[in-house]
Amino acid sequence: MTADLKNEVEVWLTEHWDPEAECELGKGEYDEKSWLKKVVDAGYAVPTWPEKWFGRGLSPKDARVIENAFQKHKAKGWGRDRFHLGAITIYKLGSDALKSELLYDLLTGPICCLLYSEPGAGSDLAGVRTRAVRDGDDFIINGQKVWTSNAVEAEYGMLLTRTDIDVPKHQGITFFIFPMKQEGVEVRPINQITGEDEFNEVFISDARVPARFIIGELNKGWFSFQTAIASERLIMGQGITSRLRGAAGKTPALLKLAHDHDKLNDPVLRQEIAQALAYRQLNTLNMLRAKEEVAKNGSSSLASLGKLAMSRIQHGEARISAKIIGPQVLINETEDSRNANFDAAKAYMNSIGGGTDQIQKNIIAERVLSLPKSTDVSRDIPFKDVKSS
Amino acid sequence: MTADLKNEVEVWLTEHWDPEAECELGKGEYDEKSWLKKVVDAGYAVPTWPEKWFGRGLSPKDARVIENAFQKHKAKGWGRDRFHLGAITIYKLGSDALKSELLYDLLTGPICCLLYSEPGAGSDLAGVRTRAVRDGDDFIINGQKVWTSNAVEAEYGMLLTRTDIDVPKHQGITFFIFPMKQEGVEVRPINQITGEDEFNEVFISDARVPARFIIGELNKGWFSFQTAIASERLIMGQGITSRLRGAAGKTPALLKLAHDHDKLNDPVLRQEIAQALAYRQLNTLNMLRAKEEVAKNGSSSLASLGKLAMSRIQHGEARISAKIIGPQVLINETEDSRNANFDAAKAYMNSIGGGTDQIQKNIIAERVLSLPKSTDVSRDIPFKDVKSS
Amino acid sequence: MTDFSEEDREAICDMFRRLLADQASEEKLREIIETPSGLDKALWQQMAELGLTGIMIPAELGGIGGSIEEVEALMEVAGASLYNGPFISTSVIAPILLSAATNTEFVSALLEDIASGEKIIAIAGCGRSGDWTKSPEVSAKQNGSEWILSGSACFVQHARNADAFLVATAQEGNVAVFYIPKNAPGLDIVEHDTDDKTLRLSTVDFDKAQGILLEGVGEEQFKSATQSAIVALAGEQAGATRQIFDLTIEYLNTRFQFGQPIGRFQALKHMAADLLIEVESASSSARHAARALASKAPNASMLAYLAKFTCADNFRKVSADAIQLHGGIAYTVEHPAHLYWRRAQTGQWLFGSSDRFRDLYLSEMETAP
Amino acid sequence: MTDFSEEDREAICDMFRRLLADQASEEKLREIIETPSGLDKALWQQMAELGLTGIMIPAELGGIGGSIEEVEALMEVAGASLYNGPFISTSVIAPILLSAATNTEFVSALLEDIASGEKIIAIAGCGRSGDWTKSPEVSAKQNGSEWILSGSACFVQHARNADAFLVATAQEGNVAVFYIPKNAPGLDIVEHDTDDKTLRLSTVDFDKAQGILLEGVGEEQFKSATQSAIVALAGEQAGATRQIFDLTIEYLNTRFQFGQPIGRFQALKHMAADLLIEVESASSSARHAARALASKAPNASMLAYLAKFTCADNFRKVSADAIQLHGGIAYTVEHPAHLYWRRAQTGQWLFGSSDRFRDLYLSEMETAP
Repeated sequence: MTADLKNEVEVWLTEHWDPEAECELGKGEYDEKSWLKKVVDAGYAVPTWPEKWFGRGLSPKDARVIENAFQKHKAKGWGRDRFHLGAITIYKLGSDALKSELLYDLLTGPICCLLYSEPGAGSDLAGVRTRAVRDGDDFIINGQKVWTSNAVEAEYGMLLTRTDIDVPKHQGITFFIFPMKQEGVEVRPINQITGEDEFNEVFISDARVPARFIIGELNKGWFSFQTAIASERLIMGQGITSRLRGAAGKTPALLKLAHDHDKLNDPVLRQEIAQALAYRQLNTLNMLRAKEEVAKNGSSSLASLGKLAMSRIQHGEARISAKIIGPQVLINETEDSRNANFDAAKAYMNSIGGGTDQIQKNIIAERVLSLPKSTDVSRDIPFKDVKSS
Repeated sequence: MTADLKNEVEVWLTEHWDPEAECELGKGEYDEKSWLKKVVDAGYAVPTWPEKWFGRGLSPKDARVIENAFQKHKAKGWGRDRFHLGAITIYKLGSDALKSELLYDLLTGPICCLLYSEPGAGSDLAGVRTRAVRDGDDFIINGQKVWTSNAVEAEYGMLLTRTDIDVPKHQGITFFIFPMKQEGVEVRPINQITGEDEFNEVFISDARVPARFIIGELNKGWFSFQTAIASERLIMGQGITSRLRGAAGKTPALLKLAHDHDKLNDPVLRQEIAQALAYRQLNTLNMLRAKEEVAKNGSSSLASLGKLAMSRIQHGEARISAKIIGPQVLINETEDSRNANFDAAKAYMNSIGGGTDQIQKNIIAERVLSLPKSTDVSRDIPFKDVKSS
Repeated sequence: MTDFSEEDREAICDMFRRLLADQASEEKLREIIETPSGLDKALWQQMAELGLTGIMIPAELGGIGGSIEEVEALMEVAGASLYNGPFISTSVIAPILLSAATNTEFVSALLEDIASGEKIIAIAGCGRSGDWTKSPEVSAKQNGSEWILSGSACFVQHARNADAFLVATAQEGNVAVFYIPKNAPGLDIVEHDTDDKTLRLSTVDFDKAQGILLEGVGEEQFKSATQSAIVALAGEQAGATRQIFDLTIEYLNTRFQFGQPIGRFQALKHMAADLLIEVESASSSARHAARALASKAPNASMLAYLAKFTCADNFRKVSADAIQLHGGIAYTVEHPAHLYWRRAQTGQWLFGSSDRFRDLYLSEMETAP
Repeated sequence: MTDFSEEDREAICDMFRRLLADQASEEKLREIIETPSGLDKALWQQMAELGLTGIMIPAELGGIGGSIEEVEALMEVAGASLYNGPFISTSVIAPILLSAATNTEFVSALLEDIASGEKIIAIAGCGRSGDWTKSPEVSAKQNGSEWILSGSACFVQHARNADAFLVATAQEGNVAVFYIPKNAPGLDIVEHDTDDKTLRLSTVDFDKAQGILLEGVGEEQFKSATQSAIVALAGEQAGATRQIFDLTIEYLNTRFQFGQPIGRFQALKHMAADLLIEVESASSSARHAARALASKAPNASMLAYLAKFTCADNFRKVSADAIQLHGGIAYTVEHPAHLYWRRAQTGQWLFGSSDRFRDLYLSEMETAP
């Protein structure tokens, strides 16, 4: 079976894809929509899903055969059952009608953006204030979202809204798949301290979303949302692992930097460099153990340590990189300096973004160590009575 | 006035005290009671108090003249208005009748012990469970106290008890001056990880204390207790300052150790030693600023940082001492090793005793930085309903 | 020791504080750093009018005759606003070096120009190491009555806005200091693209440029000026540390999550309490060092070195944690936290690294009487 | 690579765990450390009967033919109970050195005696530095067919209870290893007063004592044995770290203050979460190092060094914080926390310091292919 499949995909890719130009064979340039349709139609985009929903009903292991072939051919569009958050959520939680209406569109379009955080709802996502008010077959949306990546390109957004303020906060939330390309949706990039602007603010004024685009049920959006972020965490975790610098066989960046700047004879720096390298390698080893545990038992509490550990690693490496470079790090005229300064700022992306270190520690203490849950004073009172700044 | 006083004390001390033998002139050995009576009778023990209560009604500045003379002559018994917790508390909070009955006794006897902490009431002192039940003119006491120093020698203890369990915890506490030398009081030393046993457990079974020995009022002991511990914190703060090693003109202990073990050429250790010395010196400088602020404004929030800072200093110095000594530190056959191992254990005395670092941080955040108070779920419910382990 | 009373000192600090509040808001700073010069010259002139540029210059030369204690206090005010003018170079280091020189007439005129705000002086004090306690990399050769300078000085602050430089040189192990106007032939300024946009750094190259010797100014005088400079910088960092800390505490009190101010969460409280020790330690070290320098106390060098690495490290720590405590909002360029944090990175290296000064501090301890 | 299946390995660990639960309770440990020998010889015999003393000895010599992976797993169990027997010396280092020797008959008999529990072997592996990666301070001189040993070995564990020693010696830069019975003339044991009462350390002096050369055992074999030893110790520390951590978490759940379990206080939760990373990192480093050594992976040395300083440092950190998290109760001798904490201090130095192995780890990284 595996060999047959491998052969089939190889043949298909050879017939359809140009690995040199990284586009459809003969086309000369890459047209995302056109190519994704081909991949989805062939059943290669979401192979673990049933045929009814554009898949092949394969096991995850067999699905990897397809992914590996795609990666070998440098072809795009694989693994959307693992990485396309919007599609996965609709697949898992949408009605058949909703799936019929949206799934193909989602799978063949750009990825969905995430309309979760708000200026007043960061760590406390259940505190969202963006209102959704029923109006005939639609809901009318008003509010502001923040830290949304890909908001400009996205055709849909996964939107967390408040639909009832008279009940406790978790009970008045509704989760939508929200059309982004409409009047009343304004996207403004956020200037980040790294010099990047990958994130946006999204201002929503009297925008509309059909009631049938609710994911899950009215006022029960928090539970649908949990499913969505579980997938997100999985993706982030994988992202972290693949971002690891200094994987097998490669000289770790910090070691190379120290070598290039002739600092490997400095005994004080040696200790700091060694410890920084150790923290990174220890996290790799922890994540390897996590992988083995998942393979054996289906889950691993170790996986939840990776993001927190990465904060110490990234902030530490940036700090030591600066020490290695010396005062020249103040001047952004070499690649080493630019990298060190960028990395120092970027490290906050890990320690703040996607749940701050402090939130991660709460989660680890409560879910992994089973320490008693903290009291959330805003949990059981009507949302309209929750204090805010 | 100051010069007269100085002269007077000099003369008095020359007439009464033998600085060589450190006892009363001509006596040959030191008899505490006898000497303290002389000092109290002369008005030198508590010079800032009024004459009615064995003092001289002096300003703190003039009182220092007496203290300095005593210290110069190596004479004991000075500053009991600053250091004798029991006497100070009775002086501040006791009725005239109670003062008449006890003050002289307290001032001329050994210091009072503190019967505050219990096995179940450490950080949460207001959670005391030792019961005091009225019986005629007396109260009958049952319970267990812990971390009591000087419990063996003490003639009196400052005792925190529970007198009402139907009201919230702070409202059912009564504070007593409690006679230790009676049946029903059993003192057992605690073996500490330093090898010392300066602290004790005190088991109290059907012991008695006269109702007139209440400090403050029945069920309002928490407020009297606050006055007592304010004095205690002051004493501890002064203690910390005077315990500072490496005061002006002396080589800091860590530096001497590094020199003796020929480690001042090790660049890695140099950084660690320098930083450790810096932490200690910075705390000294902070406390000097605190002193200046107190002199100027009567108070200083800086003073409250000293104890917390000392934890990092002491734990750090112990760790670095071990690094300086090397593997020989494992063997308790040199004074350096014994000191390093003792100091490593003793550092917990600061970071746990007298309010853990964690409690200190709460206090600093709430009282100095005015961050919002944490919710104490046991604060407003009847004591009998408070959950315990 | 200074002749200023504590009240006098507080008064000039208040004056400076009001000036900065008025003229050097965060918004203004963000504008200024986008200009080619990166300097608000009008503000410098206003400081001169208030006597601040001549803080260390005697009254008879137009200054107000303060000491490093006044400087340190003013720098705390400056640091709180991330003030970015050439104060340490022009009004601290230059007057100390010039006052030590024996070619009195020449230096008096210069000091008057500094006090009046007419001249901005930049200091070329180190080579590629960035370390002012190591030998400079500019050399001076005597040619008849002329002195000819060659070599490069690195990490020179305010070079573009300077009217002249004081240049530390080394020959045969001896340090000498020269005055050289900016337009002198053979002097070339290379401005750099700094990560911290509030401070400009340049390399200044000397190719047989002619300088005027500050007579009688040698290694000892240069060391003394460096010590005042690092204490001034320490004061600036202590002030900046306190300001970003205060902003953070304010945010903890006003930002609500989970229906309460986040400052009620114990983990954040404990971070804040730990940081307060660093904030106060920075202030204490800078102030005590200034006092010791002003009174020529025997432990003045030790305290100056302690202040240098303490304030640099604590500013870095506090400003870094401030971003974390703010969360996402401080990840945006519009929020001021990263301005403090970047200034703190710069401060890690100016005059020399923390590791270097930690080592020197220990050396001072070793040889303490 | 080991022939043991994961289930086999878990089974012997379970067996050992049950034995220790039965025979090596904390109470028992406190009794044993008060005895002159400090060793529970009956327990050692029981371990022998279960095959554990011969864990690395082939079946044909009475052992069970495991690898360092089994050793590491067993040491995690040992560490949890602060087991204090001569397992690393007798059952890890000795078999590795002896198996490498070419005087087969002599060593086979010895290995049989180890497997059967008849002989306890202590290892004299270092001089005053305590560092097994540095040259030993015992020298050996050949005198006809005899080898004569002189010098001192320091920080020797289990010397008093040993029947014989393996002694690392250096001559002309070369390491050789000798067998020498405890009662050999010229061998003198000086027992020391250790701060950690669970482990005894001795200095062993050799004054022209006669030893038997392990033929073919040189620097490389000694280095290899040392690497297995540090990984075994790392396993012990990882197990101990997890145990004291688990005890602490349990306490946080059961100790009430302010009407709630103290584990609900966020600051303590965050300390616990941070420590969990250290606990898991210790386990991961010890296990991966064991696996790499067992399979002779090219990065085995690097991983062994990583495990050495990680487990030593994390055990210290976790056991130190455990005392703080317990509060006053752990300041008493009766509470077990300080036993873990003192063992952690000892582990900082056995075989060499963390700083030393951090440096070696970096050296391995530098030369990695």
